[in-house]
Amino acid sequence: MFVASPISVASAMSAANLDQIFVILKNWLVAFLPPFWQPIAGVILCVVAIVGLYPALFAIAVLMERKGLGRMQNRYGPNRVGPFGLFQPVADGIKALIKEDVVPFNADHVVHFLAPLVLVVVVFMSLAVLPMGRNMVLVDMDSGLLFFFAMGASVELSIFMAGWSSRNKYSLLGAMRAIAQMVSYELVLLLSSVVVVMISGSLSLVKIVDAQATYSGIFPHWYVFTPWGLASFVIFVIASTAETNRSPFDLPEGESEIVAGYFTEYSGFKFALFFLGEYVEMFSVAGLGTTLFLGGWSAPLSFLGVIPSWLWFFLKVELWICFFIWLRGTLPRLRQDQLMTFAWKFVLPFTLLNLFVTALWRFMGEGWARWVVCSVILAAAYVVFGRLGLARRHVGPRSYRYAE
Amino acid sequence: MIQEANSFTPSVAASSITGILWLIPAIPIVASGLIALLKQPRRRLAATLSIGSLGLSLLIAFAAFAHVIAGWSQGIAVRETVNFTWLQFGASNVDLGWVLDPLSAIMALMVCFVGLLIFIYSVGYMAHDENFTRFFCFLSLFAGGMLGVVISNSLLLLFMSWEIVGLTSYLLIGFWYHKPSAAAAAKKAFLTTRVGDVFFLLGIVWLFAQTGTLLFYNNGAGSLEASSLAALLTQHAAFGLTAATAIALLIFAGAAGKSGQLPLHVWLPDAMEGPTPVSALIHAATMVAAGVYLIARVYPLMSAGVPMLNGEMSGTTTALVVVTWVGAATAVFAALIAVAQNDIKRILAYSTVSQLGYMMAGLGLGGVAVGMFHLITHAFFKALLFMGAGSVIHGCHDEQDIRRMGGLKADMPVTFVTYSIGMLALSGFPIFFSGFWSKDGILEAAHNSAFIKGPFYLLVFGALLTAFYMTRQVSYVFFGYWRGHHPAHESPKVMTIPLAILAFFAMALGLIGTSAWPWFRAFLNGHAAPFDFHGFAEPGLLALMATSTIVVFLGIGFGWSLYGNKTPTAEEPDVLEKSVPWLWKPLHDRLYVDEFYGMTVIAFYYWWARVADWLDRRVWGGIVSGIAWLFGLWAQFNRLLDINGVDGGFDKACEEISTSGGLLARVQSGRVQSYLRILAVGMVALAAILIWSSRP
Amino acid sequence: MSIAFYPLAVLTLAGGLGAVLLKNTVHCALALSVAFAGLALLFLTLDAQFAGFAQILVYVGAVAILVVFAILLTKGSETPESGIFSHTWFVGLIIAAGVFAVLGWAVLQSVNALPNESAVPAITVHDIGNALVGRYVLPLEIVALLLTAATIGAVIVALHEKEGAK
Amino acid sequence: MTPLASYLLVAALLFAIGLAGALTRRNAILVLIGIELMLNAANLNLIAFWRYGPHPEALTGMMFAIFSIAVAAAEAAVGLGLVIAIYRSAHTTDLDQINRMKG
Repeated sequence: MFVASPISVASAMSAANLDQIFVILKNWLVAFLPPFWQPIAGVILCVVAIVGLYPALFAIAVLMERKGLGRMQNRYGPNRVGPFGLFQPVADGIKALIKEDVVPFNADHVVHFLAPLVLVVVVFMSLAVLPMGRNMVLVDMDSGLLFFFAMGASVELSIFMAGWSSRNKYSLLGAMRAIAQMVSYELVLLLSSVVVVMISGSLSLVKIVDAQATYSGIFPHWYVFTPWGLASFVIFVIASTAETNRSPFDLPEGESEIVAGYFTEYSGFKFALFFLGEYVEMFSVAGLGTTLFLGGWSAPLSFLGVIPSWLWFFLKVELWICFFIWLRGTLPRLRQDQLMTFAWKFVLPFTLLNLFVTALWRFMGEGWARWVVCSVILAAAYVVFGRLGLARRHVGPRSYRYAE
Repeated sequence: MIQEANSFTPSVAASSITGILWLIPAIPIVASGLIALLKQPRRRLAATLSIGSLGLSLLIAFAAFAHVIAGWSQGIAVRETVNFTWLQFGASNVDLGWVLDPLSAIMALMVCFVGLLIFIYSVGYMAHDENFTRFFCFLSLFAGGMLGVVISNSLLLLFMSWEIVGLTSYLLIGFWYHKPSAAAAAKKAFLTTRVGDVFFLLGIVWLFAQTGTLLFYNNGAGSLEASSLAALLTQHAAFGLTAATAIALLIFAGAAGKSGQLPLHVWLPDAMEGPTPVSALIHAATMVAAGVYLIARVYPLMSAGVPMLNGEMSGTTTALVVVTWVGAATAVFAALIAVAQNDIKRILAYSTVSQLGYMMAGLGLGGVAVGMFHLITHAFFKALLFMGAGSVIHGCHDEQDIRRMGGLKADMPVTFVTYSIGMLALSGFPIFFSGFWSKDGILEAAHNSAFIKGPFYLLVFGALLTAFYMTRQVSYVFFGYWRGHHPAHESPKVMTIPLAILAFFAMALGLIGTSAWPWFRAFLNGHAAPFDFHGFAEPGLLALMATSTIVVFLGIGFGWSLYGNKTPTAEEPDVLEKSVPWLWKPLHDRLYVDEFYGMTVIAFYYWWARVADWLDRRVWGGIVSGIAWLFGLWAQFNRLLDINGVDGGFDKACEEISTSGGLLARVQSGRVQSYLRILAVGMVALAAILIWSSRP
Repeated sequence: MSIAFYPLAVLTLAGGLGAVLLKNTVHCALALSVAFAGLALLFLTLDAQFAGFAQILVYVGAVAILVVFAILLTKGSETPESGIFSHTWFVGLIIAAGVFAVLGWAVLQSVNALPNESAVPAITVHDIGNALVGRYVLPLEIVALLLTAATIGAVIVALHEKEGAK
Repeated sequence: MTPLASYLLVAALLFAIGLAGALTRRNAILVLIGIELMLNAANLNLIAFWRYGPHPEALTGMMFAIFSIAVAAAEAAVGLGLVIAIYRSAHTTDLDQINRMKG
């Protein structure tokens, strides 16, 4: 477990110590306390560290996004506050804090107030099981993955609370869209991770990373480098994009359709919380994907192990974020029915098939045969589902359906 | 037959072939299931399926037979069983299983072979029937059931297959159910055999109660093996019979029902209403033989308590005496009736009954080998005769009355030759025909039997009659001049070739059972088969052979002198009828057995029905009407009251009733929650009672 | 352990009461999910991690969402003017009280027989997985079947009559 | 640590609350909510008995709870589907007004 305080990287140490520096630091700090308090203190330290670190990352990410998008849209992006607009996030934060907190008159105040809190809390909790480096995980739960998804499931509830309590049709629509979309893609997300569990035989994320952190030659045993792994990695990326309501799946907050979705009626700090929550969720999902498929904190090539593991982890996460940004800058928004059709008619069947393929892989044993077989099956399935599931139906007026 | 295998070491370890023995019945049954799914027009496929399935069974059966032969030639009396527990209740469990020993091997081979030939034959015979596929579905099912009877090592499994066989027999006799006579015959067959089966079932239950197992052979724990037999002998049932005897008699009742022994033979001649291949397959070759086979299978039980010396019994039992007498009586009885029948198939049916009698007598007198040998040979030549008769009927445009035939030897040469071979075999023409040797074996056994004398003369007389009526039939059908309407024609190859094959076996099979080389008996009894012509040297035997030869020649000559080459017109009465009408009439009327039953059993049922009817009408009806009358009185009284102004009160009562009904209806409020409430109350009450009662 | 128990119990019961008593149906649903979460935490105090997280995943993640969906689809969110309790509410209340009385009485009857201490079972998710596909594989498959049937059934039931054919 | 009896009491109380809800509320959905609460109380009992039972390693109670969670999910799905269907035909979820099966 670790504490993130860059100042304390004092003297140059050997790679191993550099790798474990935060653990060492924590133990050093904790050692000042009487033994009874030590475990609690350790936990508190780590929580503080996480809670401190991720907002910082959030700030960086926001800046990155705004500037990156600006470049993609052939403009500068924020460039006034500080050198190259580097202090823009700070300015934003201050603005959000001092802004008036407007609550609609006939909103459901309690729920309206609770929603962002629930979101942030839940999202932060889901970080607790991510191993962010060698020996650097808050709690190594035996059923960590399950915990992660339990938390992820709770996000939907907070979104519903937000959307419903605002007493605003845009918010409600946004919330409904969000929930529908998240429920659909949560399923896909879960199933595509189950594949990894099937192979590694554990729900503990630490064990999953350890299973990948070995090398044959200089090449790592990341799960993404197997047919089924690649397939479920792609699915995971898609699903995580949808899960975090990122473009092209950003219907819940599609500005052009429903003002800002479920947090239309939020302003000031609560809005900031939502913003933060979304980004932290992005981080956590990206972290999960990294952990499951990209070998977590393990180095991409064996000799690169000298670089500290936590650095690798955050590097990968940042890469993932950049990919999200790139997507947002590139792809147009989907339509609701397209979204659903895609989820239920293409991704889900493919994921289910992927489960079988993985089982096949697991039981075919070593050898080149399983590579061929699994790849062929998946490729064929991709073509078939693509043809069948997404076959264009005749275009006509869409029918909206309510209970009455 | 453990005791019989004294000269050979018995083997019980199941070999690979025994492991797959169950396939023999399973394949045809599966095939019949498949055929049942077919549409009517898929004739070719149906025929292919059933014939192919039986062919497969034949291959397996042949492999099994070869295995047994191999063991036998190395001096091992093969008896391999595979047993498994079917269901379990309490401490005891019911086991099923199958057995491979000389008996089942040779029987299975015979059934498969004859069955296959008959299947092929019926492709031609049923060619024009619109229910072709149904027919083959039933045939396959029957074959499966029959083979199940043959290989089963458990009396229960045997009984199940036995009932499948009975069912298919019913279905096939009534195959042309649009003919009322066929439907009636089917019902008759089913019910009559049921009578036997009830006794059979009793025997099974009793056996299970006594020995606790229904397996025949189970490494010394089977019901037919020394230990349990000894136990059965000590048990005593009523009338001073041992349990063994009683059970044996009950089982024999079942066998008698199935293979038409004397009291229960009535269904078999009527069963000829079915298509001829069915008659050939079921009611000549295989199913009716099932009874005989059953007796042979449980022979140790039948002969329990009698030590065996090299396959020869040194004594007899009550059961065997009964079997013998019933068999002998049946033989003569049916032969007598057969003399005076005019329906070609009916004659054969009665001859079948009488031959079955021979088999039973053979079993009773000479042991398994004698009876089984006659069973096998008879299966071949009787199937041959029936199929020949079928071919004749086919050729004469469904004419069955032999008086409307004649002079067919020119029109249907193949049928004629094969048929006459069958006829000679049946009537036991010396040396060249299997019938001679098998029947001779039975007569020899009867003659040598030191315990039961009477049957010998009966059987000899039966042989005479057999020769006589067969001659009569053949000369009616094939000699003289055509008395029918349309000229007859020869049948297609698909029918005649099986005839030829069967004819060959009808002759050749004799060789394995001659006194000189008693291979068959040795094979069944599990000892070596010496080959020496001194088998004939025994004077008694030679005399016996001479006797039977003379008897046969007498019968044939007598028949020929009466009927040979004469051409009476169809309407002209039979020669015997003219000469001895007092004898002819009862014979022609089948000795009034049916009428007798009609007067006794069925009359009783009618009477009983009438009694019940009377009870209903008079007694109960009377009571009811009396009550009604009382109510009428009461109504009158009420009316008086009403008129005297009780109306108001009465209306009030009605209102009361309706309101109370409304109250009750309110419980049915249609509200979910009220129901849920009641549920909860019930739960509370129950839980409270539970806890209260279980309080320390 | 025992420190955590009482607040959690209170939380759970409060959630349950809220789910039953609150006026606004949506509030009821939210209170319900609170109760679910509390139960999950109680499971954790009982060292049943897996069950606890499964509880959150299924109930908070799925059932609660289903409920709010149903509420919104049936316009249940606005409170009816004709009171929220059925006109025979007192009967129900009495019966519920009776049930609690019986149950509590049963517990108190056997309170001496019940264990107060027990070693922490060394159960890993691995064991649970093995049990699921080992001893309990048949129930597992049956549940799988049931869930499939339930999904299809729910879809068919909730479909429009008009689209029923489709 | 906490005695088993207290868990059982909590479960009993929760069950009673759920039952009360199911019996007293008008809205069909809330009746379903009450039923869900009862189910969860049962689950709590199962887990508690598993934990305090003589053979926790046999996992019996745990498995029972997990299966009942799964079944409860199915129950909720079907129940709510039914409620929606009823609403469509009766245009209300008020159980006092839905008494079409009145005898």
